[in-house]
Amino acid sequence: MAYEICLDSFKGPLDLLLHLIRKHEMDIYDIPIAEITAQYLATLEVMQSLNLDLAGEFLLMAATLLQIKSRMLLPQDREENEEAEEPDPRTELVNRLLEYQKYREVACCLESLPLLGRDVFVREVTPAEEGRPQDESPEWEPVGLFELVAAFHRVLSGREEEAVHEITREHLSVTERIYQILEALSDTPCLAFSEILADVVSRSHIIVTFLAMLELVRMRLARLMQHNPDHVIWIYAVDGGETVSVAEGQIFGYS
Amino acid sequence: MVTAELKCIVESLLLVAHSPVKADTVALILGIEESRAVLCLEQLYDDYATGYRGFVVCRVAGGYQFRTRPEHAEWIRKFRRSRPFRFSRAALETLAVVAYRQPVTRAEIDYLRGVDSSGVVRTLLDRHLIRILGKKDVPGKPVIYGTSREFLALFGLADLTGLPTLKEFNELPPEMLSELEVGSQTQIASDDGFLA
Amino acid sequence: MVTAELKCIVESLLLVAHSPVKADTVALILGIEESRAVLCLEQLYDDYATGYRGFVVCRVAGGYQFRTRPEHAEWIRKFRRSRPFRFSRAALETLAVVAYRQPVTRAEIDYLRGVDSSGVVRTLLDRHLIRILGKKDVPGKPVIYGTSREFLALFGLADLTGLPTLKEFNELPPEMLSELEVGSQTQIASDDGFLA
Repeated sequence: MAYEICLDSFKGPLDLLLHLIRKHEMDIYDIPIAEITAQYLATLEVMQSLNLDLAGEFLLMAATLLQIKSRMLLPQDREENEEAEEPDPRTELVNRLLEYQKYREVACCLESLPLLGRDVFVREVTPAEEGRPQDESPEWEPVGLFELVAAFHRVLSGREEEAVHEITREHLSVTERIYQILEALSDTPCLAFSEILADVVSRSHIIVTFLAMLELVRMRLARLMQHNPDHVIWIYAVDGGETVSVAEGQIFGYS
Repeated sequence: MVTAELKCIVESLLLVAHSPVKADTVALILGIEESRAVLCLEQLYDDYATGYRGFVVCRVAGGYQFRTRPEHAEWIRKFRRSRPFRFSRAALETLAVVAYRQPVTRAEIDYLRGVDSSGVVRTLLDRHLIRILGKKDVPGKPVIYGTSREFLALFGLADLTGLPTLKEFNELPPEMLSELEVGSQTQIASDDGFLA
Repeated sequence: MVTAELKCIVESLLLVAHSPVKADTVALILGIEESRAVLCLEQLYDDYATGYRGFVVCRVAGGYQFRTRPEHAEWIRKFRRSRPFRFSRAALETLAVVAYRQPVTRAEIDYLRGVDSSGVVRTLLDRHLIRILGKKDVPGKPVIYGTSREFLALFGLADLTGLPTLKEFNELPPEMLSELEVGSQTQIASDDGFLA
């Protein structure tokens, strides 16, 4: 099957479906759902084979199509059918397509209007010409809520940047952390991973702790045990661990 | 004040204005009735429309503004050394949905377009083409969007009633959007904020 | 090109020009003889001088420019003064801090903004956008501020719950420039014609 169409030009699954309906001259009010699903999935496959980044919406639509298809295959319960007519499973999709088509067409109409700055131009008043408004000017120029929340966001993000300079970051080395863990293990045979991390708040602290544990295991000063996947990770002291001293230089690669 | 002189002054205001000139502003400045200001502006509109001139008076965003003719666009772009810009389809579609469906939530835009629109919405907000109108009084209090004055100015529309007519294929049944609570289109015309 | 059309284009250039339009520029843009450009500009000069119009073509600084008539100066000054007050960045930021952090003291505003805000707070108070809510029950009894009814009216809010939250703001990803094709994007943002 030849795909002469530009695949990445589809603005979404609705756009693609409309294209397929038009291309295969289907009746939008009576979409052959098996056929459109096959066409749609085939297009997705081509898009995937071309390594086009498929947005989640395309896959969601594929699932929707398959669901509609399976619902249409289900035999209708005769008794229930007499009570209330089962709605056509395609109805919502068809309505969405019709609605989307409306906006897609009117978007083209909008673009064909004489646009300011593209087709028509106005006189631009320079700030000097404009002069300063007098203080007694009764009105404020309209300003939007988006501008207000953006201004607040700007103020707050400005503070965060400064905060970095104000807080003196605790510098914790992997070596120090190893000693801390060993000390904690001197009173008890084992500790839960979560216990070791209990008082740790910063990201860098967590990383240092993690590296310290890996070092301990590498140096055979501790063992990590887990009884089941997803269960608590325990760190056990290796017997005689307290007699081992760790020199700064022994720990390579970390500071 | 004689009308010729009045018209002359209003014409000078149109030249120096940095945005569309509203009839009520003219009335206030010149100390005349608003109806008289409208008459002046409309006469100028007619004068420029009938004479073969380099620019015309446009009714735009609730006011009146001198604008050049579309057929001269290329010369002016050359003079200003500006390149024509193009809207992406995503931006135009989103603008269309917001314009015709306002007040509208992000969820409704996403549903109607079938794709996530957060990036486009942000861009349109940054460009002041759409604005946050407030929040919808439904659970979750989602933010609602509408078009701005800049939207009208960009597309050269006097107000939202000037939008191109939506071709009616088939109206989306209300129950389908009930969970999204889409506002009816009639609200567009009645929203004072958009009209002059 | 016929002369009427030429004159028409030159007239449009006079409207959009930032500075006096020189004959040699016109000749270059339109690809015509400079003498023909001069003829066009001089004809426009005559047209505007003889008709009773709101503005005239002036020969200034080696070029031609639209200028209003001296006798209308007073009206134009009045018109310009009536221009709505535009929010400065400082004013908008301060207003945002008060809106989102109310009740808030001056010290808290200063802390958040990182600069002294006394002048801006004064202006916002004078313009009734913020108001004094009372005094905080801490040593020194500092005045606490909040937003006013006028604030709600300006932003079209029924009440403060309508303010978009920072979370909602952050949910909108930073602008994706690809949405509007790059071209004269700066024009969209800077074009005065969009400000209403």
